[in-house]
Amino acid sequence: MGAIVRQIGERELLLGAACIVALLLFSLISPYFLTATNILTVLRNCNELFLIGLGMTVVLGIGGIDVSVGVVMGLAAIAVGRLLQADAGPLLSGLAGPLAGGVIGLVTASVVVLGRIPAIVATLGLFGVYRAAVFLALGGAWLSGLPTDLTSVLGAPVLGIPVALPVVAIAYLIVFVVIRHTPFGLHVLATGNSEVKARLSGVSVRRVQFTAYVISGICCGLAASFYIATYRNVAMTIGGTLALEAIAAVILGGTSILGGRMSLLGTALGVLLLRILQNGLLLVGVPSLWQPVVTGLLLILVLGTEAGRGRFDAASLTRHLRRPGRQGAAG
Amino acid sequence: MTPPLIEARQISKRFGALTALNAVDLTIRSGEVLALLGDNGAGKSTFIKVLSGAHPASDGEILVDGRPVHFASPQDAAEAGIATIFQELALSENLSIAENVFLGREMTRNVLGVPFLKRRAMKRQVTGLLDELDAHISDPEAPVGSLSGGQRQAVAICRALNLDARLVIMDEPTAALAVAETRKVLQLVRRLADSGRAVILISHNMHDVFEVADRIAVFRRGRKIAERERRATDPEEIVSFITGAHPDVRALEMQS
Amino acid sequence: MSSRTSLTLPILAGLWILIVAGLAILQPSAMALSTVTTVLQFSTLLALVSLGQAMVILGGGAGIDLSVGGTVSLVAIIAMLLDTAGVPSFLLPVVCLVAGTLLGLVNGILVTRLRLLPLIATLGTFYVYSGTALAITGGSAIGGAPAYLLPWGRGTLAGFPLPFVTLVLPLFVLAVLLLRYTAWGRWIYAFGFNERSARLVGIPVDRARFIAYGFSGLMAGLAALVSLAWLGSARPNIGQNLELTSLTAVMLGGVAIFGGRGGLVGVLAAVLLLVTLQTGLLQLNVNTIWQVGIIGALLILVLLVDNIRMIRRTA
Amino acid sequence: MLKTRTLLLAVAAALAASTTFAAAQDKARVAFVPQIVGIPYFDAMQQGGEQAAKKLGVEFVYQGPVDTNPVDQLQIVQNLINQGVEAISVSVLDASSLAPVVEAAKAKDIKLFTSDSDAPDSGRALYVAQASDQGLGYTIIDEMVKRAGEDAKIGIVSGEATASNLNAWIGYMQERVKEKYPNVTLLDPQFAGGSAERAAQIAGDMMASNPDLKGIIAVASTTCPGVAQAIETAGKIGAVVGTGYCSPNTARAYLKSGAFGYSVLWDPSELGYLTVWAGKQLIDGKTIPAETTPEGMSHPVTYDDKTGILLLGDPAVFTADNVDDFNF
Repeated sequence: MGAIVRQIGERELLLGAACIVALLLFSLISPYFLTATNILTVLRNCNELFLIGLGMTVVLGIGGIDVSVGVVMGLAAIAVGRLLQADAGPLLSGLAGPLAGGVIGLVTASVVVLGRIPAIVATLGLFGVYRAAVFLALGGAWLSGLPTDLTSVLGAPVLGIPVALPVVAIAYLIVFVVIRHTPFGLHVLATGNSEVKARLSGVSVRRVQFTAYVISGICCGLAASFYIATYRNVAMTIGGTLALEAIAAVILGGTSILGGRMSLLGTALGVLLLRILQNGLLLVGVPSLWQPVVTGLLLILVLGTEAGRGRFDAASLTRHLRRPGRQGAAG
Repeated sequence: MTPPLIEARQISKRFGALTALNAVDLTIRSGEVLALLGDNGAGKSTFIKVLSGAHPASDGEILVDGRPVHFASPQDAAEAGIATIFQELALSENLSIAENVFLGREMTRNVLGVPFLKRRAMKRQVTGLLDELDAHISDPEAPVGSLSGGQRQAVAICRALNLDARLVIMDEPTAALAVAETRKVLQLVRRLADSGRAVILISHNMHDVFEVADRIAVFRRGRKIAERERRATDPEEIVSFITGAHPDVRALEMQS
Repeated sequence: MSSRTSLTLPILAGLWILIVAGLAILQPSAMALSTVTTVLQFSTLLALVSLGQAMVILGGGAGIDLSVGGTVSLVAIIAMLLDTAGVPSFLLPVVCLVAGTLLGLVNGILVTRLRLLPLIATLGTFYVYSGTALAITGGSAIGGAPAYLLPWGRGTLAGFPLPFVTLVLPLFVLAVLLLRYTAWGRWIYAFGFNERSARLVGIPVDRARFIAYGFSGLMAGLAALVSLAWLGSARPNIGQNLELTSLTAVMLGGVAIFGGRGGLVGVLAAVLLLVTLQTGLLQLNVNTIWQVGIIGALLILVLLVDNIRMIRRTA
Repeated sequence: MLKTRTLLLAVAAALAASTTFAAAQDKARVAFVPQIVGIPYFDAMQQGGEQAAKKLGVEFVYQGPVDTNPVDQLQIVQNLINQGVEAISVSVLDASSLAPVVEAAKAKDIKLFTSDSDAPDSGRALYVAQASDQGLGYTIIDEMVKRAGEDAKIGIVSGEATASNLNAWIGYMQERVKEKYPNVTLLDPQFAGGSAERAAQIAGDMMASNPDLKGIIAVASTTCPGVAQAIETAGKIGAVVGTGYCSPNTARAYLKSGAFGYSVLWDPSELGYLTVWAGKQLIDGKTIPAETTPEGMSHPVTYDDKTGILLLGDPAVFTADNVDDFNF
């Protein structure tokens, strides 16, 4: 893995430096930026996007993509909210999130992997289907003013930090260990590099892909528990734009959208940088409407720095994207 | 006499209306290098894909040590001791040498049900294999993407050795290599056979074939049309088989 | 390629007939010329944008244009800002075309010169374009589109909306001819399908792809012009969701996401199918959320059918 | 292949059949098109509309877009016109978006009017207003100043930047502050789209950048939960007064927790009721008197013939004390 570490090391340094520069700049302009409360606010705002980003990193790692993740989080959030309303207690409700997410992940995985539909098209279709499901599950009304059980558990301070932060850190560690220290991680990278080669090497490509989408579902579900704890509300439009934001953050972090190269630390830094910029710009008085523009420019600038290094070879890419079913027949 | 290591009987493979392989018989013994020759589309690649479990045969059977086997996947073939080094090498450029050598059958240690990679042990073993092959690769952690073509062949051979393969199938191992690298790879091939393994070599390069092979089989239009001991033939005869100019081939093709 | 197209069209046509028949039975009053007008009217923006999207995707290299919706919004805003700033209003159509093309060419530069992946490059410009349109207007619409545009934008010819008759139809016909009978069109298929060999035979892949992104921008600019002429004002979120809807239409229309396969007739058919479906459900007063779900399911189903056919043929 | 295609067609047919709603159209129909479906506010309007329809003997049609997208809304209105629905009311997303359909409606002699959110110059028949925009903007500021003081710093979190009714209210808030409370600082409005998450994020950032912030106004009902939640999480209950235009049911938990000091709204189901009633008057060709109590309503409403505004009444202010008296 030496080379990959070296490659993403560069990007991580870049992002880390960008975070620090942003921190310095904003704290120069606004005296309120480098305060404990504000830093905590920024960190807390990272939670959902980061958890979804973790799963998205793995999905992009296998060379897939999932544009339905935000709505998956929404569906899981409904499950969590309904359980809270039914007085199921914080533990059960909280765990219902990842569980529901995992189940939805199974559905996504089945459609994408078993249906052999290109991931971007399949998840675009599922995005619509899940949205309709959110609407049906909500029945036209919001879940609003949900009980604070989960909020008080995840928000309880330990040494001045809300419990939520260590929980997110543990989720990160689990995914990190699985990716970095188990065969599955290698299989993800091999699959993302080339399905055909991975299969020839004896990797059960389908199973790896399937697992990746389920992991992503579980991550979305965990994000749902955090979402409910933080916002105690589910509206019909929940998560509609989260997927694109997550993809942007993960790509910023140095994970290749073509698969085979991923950085979990980069994802963390990408999310952090986005949130720092959003928070900082508001603090220095830039209207929130400009935030998407900054996100977009950041994406183009950071990835543009790789211009000319031949990262993107369109020819091999086209080959790479073709479905395995057809490739087999050609030999 | 012991049965041959591998015996393929009447293997056919059809893709829809296209017959890629037509009733091919072939045997391979331990310790020998068998070269498969033939024009593009002659069926060599299809044949080794059948042999390595990548494609199921439409007809015919494969015997290992005299016993019929059925390969549903490359893993099945690997378990029977058949390792294939494909033309595209099947190496993941984004993984290290050690990771590639062990890909799909990593060494792990179970902790609480989680299979942790034994990176150090894998690295040690790969270092040993690379030394054994005299491959001149110092760092098993180097990404395969940074290696030369010959070095990649060495990694692929390492992988085959690591599988305890008794038959190593190599598809055009020297196709894209410089002269010096080609020599190196041919030496590796010879060393494999000398260590008691069987090697099937697909090549277009007559010079390479005559340098390293013990036996030569020629494919044409999905059939095996000739088989010769290297000592009993010469490049001109083989070329005439390949191009179809040889009288035997003409006679055969008149019939059908 | 041809087999795929020929299968897509019957499926789309079959579904379309089914929807129309269902509507005729359930809501006979919907069988009126005004319904046709409505369907075509609301197809116009989507059809134009989908045409550009289809060209980009056909050109392969993982081509995709997520910025189309943002481009439509931003072009409409730019055009009206210039108009109110005193640029002669007869130039407004020209401004739309030029602005759209330029925004599209920015994508082209990012993809062909900076070698950014199209998905990433256009995701970036999607944020930038749609965000800028909202931010510079503070979200409010800019009214007062030149009066001479309105008769065209809202007029009909024998029940057919003028923008559809004068823009969508000719452009699709032209584009189909272009793809079928010109070298440029064959190139698109060639490098969309197999870029390496296309480069080897000397097709200027990068230049053609650059032009394809410019074309997509041009189509978005035209869509912006239509929206101005139709609504009489520029709205900073007029293009909202067009990126995903156009993608849906293009996929549904039988264009392979990897490029090089599919045709434009299918795309137009898919656009008409989608809008007819929406219209039908609206006429039956079915909750709009079902549209979202049904269209999503339809997309998956049509691709599944295609896959089943593929698997059967190769088995 | 034939089999799969048949299957596909069958599925589609089943879908089409399962959504049958064709009914005999002997009754006059009044339609209401909200800005977005699936939110409690418009849900309540729908319920009120249905009650009115039952009471007044008309048929009620409720159709709205899934996203706050003016073109989708336009498409819905156009289709209602094509259906020949006799009276159509719209909660306008964008004031000029009605222009293309107004003529089409006139040509078919369909009464097109607005409700909840207006398009004043579009040629609509009338506007059913929950309260005057001015009243809403002024009330929320007056109530805020009562609680946060005459020198308070107040932030605004709105929803879609393109929603014309929300922008009108914000305009009146700014006007009120300028004219009456010179020492109050009203921050520029920030926009969260329709997402509670973004609203919370923005409100949190706003409090961090303005530690002296005394109040936050959630303008769109979609942003209420987010703003309230941000105040709770920041531990600013008591220090920052939250408020917004949201229904008692949405605001209840936050009013009780103290994150919201009050909430300003009217009864949206009454507004829905009045909308259908107005539609019926238009269909029947009746003139609406300057002050009248519509059948089935408990209080009078006023109508200004000059501006065409039918006013439901004054906005209500909900607090922790009275919120349990309401259920909408």
